[in-house]
Amino acid sequence: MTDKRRTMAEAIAEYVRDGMAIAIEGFTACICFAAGHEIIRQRRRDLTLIRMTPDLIYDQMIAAGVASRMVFSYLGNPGVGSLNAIRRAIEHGIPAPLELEEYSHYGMVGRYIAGATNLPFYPLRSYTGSDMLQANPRIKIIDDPYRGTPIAVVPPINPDVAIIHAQRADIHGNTQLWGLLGSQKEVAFAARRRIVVVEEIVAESVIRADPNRTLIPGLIVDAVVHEPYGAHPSYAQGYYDRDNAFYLAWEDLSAEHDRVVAWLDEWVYGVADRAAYLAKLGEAHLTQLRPTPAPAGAVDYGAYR
Amino acid sequence: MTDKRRTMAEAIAEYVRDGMAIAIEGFTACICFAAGHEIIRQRRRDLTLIRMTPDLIYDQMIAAGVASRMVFSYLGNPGVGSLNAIRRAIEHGIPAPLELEEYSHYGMVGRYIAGATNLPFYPLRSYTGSDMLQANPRIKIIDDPYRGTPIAVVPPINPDVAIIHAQRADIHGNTQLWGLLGSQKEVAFAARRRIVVVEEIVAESVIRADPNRTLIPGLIVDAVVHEPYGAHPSYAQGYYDRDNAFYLAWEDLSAEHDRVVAWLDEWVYGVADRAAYLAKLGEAHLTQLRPTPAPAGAVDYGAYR
Amino acid sequence: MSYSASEMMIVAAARALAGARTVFVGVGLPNIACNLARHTVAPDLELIYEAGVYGGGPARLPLSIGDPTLVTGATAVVSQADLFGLYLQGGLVEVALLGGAQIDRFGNLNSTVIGPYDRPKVRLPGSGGACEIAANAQRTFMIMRLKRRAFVERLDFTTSPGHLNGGDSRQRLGLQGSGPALVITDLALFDFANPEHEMQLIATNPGISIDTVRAEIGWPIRIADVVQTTAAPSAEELRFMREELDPEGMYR
Amino acid sequence: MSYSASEMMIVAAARALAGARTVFVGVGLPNIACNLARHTVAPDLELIYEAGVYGGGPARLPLSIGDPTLVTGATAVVSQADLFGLYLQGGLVEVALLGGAQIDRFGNLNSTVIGPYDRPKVRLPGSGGACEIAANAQRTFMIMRLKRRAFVERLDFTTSPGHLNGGDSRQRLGLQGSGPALVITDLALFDFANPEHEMQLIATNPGISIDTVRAEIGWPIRIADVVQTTAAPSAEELRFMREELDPEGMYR
Repeated sequence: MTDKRRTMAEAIAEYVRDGMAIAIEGFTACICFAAGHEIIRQRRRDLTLIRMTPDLIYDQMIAAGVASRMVFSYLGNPGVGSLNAIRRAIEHGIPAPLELEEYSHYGMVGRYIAGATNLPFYPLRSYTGSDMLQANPRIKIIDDPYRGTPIAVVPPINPDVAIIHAQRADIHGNTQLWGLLGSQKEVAFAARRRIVVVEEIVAESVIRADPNRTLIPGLIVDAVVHEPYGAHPSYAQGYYDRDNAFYLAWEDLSAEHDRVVAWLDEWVYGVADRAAYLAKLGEAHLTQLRPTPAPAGAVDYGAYR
Repeated sequence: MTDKRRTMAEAIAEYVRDGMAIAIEGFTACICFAAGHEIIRQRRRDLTLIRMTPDLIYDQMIAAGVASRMVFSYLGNPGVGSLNAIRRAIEHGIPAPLELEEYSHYGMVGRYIAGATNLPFYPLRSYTGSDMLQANPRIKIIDDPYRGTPIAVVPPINPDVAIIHAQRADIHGNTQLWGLLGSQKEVAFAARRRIVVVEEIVAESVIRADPNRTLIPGLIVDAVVHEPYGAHPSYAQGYYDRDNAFYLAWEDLSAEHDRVVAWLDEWVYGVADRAAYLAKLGEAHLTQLRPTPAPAGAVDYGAYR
Repeated sequence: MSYSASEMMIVAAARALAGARTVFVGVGLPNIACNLARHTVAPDLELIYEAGVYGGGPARLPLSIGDPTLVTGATAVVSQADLFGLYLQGGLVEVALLGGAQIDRFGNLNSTVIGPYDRPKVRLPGSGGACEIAANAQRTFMIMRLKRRAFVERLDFTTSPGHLNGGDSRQRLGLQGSGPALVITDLALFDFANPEHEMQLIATNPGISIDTVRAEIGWPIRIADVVQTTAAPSAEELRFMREELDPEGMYR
Repeated sequence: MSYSASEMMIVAAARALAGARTVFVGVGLPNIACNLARHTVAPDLELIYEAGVYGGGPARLPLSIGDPTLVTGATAVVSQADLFGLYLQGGLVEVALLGGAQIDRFGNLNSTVIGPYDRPKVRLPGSGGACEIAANAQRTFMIMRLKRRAFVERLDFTTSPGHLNGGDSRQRLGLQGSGPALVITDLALFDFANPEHEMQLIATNPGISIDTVRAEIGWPIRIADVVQTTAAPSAEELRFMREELDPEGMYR
């Protein structure tokens, strides 16, 4: 099998093209800021950005002008407030207008599931009685063929590229994730191409020792990027904490477009890659984000010969 | 929270009643023979038996006369041959006629998913072009509301009781399973009552140390039965091997109804409970089914305070 | 002991969870309320977070709904497909705590836009899981500050269905949960226990008059036959909240 | 070196997997064929089992499709919902190996009943995953012994759709996989590479005449313009199969 390791710059250059639909998923955890920043640095344009929670990463990317469209379900800085840059795009067209396609969380999950399993639609008990049906005609109501009661359906989504952050993978892309799983598995299977970004590259034997933990098989992975702290200021369970101070500070840092531009100049355009970003953050900052150990304990699969 | 531990006899007496629809699931692995045998011993009648692969356990139960109906998707002794007792019921009404409701594997999985998630139907790409549609009118074809192409749907199933075998649970019923997962999670959530049967009862802290491994929350569990080797001649990954010799021998043991009756007399009616069955099997027999260790390795969730 | 309006609101929410087994919870005030309820009136209460956590026992006050402290030591951590499919839509959520920028007399919520959807004056976060939570939880409790701009005659946008147009209109649409049961505010409590399922004042916080409440509501609010006065927070409720749950006083 | 008809059939199946990346595999003959292919013509071949195993590398010959030796050391072990949904229906299975009690000229399979469905003469196992495997695998290969009672003019029951009535009838029903590509038997090989997608003889095993083949088929079998003779198993194919894969000779 092939060695799929690439640098982030190589992976983005090879797979992310102008005009594509891109999903950088991860629900609060394992949001790959390193990939988002590289997309900004490579000055991609006209992207459709897909995520349940756009979070700070899409706030930054949209302020940087990479996107013309967004598919999403929750537009907040969780626990803090708004996503100011995205609001400026929507309310005032700054830096450019942003077309929206809006769902609820479960609707987005359902779209990923339908995309991943090649279903023409996914049914869910939501949307009836909500104006979301009017706001998004792609959400439909059909009649249950058994009892005739109405049920909502959403169409499949198949991003051109999914970017998935996780704790570890082998060089073939067999990927294991623990803690919050979000919709990482579903979006990976739904996408046409997948870039996996991990805290650690491990031997294939480490993956095979616990096959139930494998969320994404190397079979569907196009590139494996080894990028420690690649999810900062988001987090990787067991590796580092969410940088809540940064999430709180972003409220202010993003209050005006010029300030976001200045931040991007310093922290994205101003650094060559993630290693430079981490050096700039400083070792002390990273150290204080390290949790103390909380081991999962042991299970035995048994050798059967 | 309550201590849900029961003996198998107590759990079956309390939750499994004549005329109910019962699912003892587990795909090759973790098939709870101990529960099936107790149902035979308690002489339940008129049950609907639900399982993807009826396997030897339903062959034995149907020969014992507990069932009038079966919902299933594969009627074989995998790798060996037929399920002779069930064939006798279907082909010759011995010991009694058996009504069938038949799906494919994914159709059964879809029914469990719909039942578990409270959906009125589950869509899947199967059945078109197959006579299974004629054999089972509950399988329907509807038009995809987006592109108009036909797609099969199956209705939800909600067994009255699901019986799930797993490696370990705490006394509240928080249950962890590894190795083959089958449809254990889906059927547990689909059922109205759930009996969990485990190789080991562990402290709640063992479960909480690896929350991604928890397949079934205690919230939905009605009884926890501690029954080591409760899946024999099926197996529990890491604990004991499948007793293939018994699966091979069953072909002969089940060749005539009288021989099955004799076997039931000796191994089911003739033993008071699972402990007596195991004593009869003998320690040496169980020892040779033990695998050598193959540990899963470690992951760290990190303590965040 | 003196207390803030926020503290009274948290305590009222915690008390409303008496005897509950599962609650679908957000961060901030609702998180503190649920943990207070576990300590007081609902010892068996399990917390469910839309991030995929069942039975979380956070070791610190989480800022976000996906904080790693919710994961470590939880009973189960599952995909969001399973969280929304098996737990929420499967009907296992007894109570969900919701909020919004606007609420109407039938407990319908707006968390999407102020102004028209296509040319919003203020773009709000949107649904997140709220639309399906409102549809599928067995009961929903709203926690919101009582303000005239929030309690409105007409929503700019219905994000999450409550009792819709009242009466049996929710049931007729086939929504499986029974809908809004309680509105907990910093000034008063409301329920929907009448045939029209219309919001009605059932209790005021200590020192708050019915007129004060009326003035903050954009329609003629229905008043229950008996309006009670909510008991002030107890010393233990305040102590546990201040010392254990929110030592930095973020939500005081 | 002498060899059995079963061994020839296994070797032919293994060779047909040249270059394949994923195969959906059953136990018995197909399992040995796939492991032989990994050793010879398809080193990157990953084995997918309907029990929920991706990338299994069994340490012994498994009796059942859910043997624990398939689990330990596998790349991924997933729920059957994910196996059928993400892997199979998701289109990731390149080749699936199928069998049945009856096959017709368009590669449709019966594994359900001999006789009428409601009053069967012989009740067979039924679909298992075969119906959706036949619908969704990119290509299917059938492995069956060539016998007149199995290669029939008309199936008693269509369990798994092949090319249905031939021509574009499969495509018109919207089945995503391209259907039967190869039938591997103990006497000969067949494909469907003609506009009607009708089974046609393309190769006979060493020492087998076309007439011998014809005699075992319940319809006038189409014969390709050129009928080749399959090369006998090589010494290495036989050695690996006998020494590594089936040392007890269960499938010889």
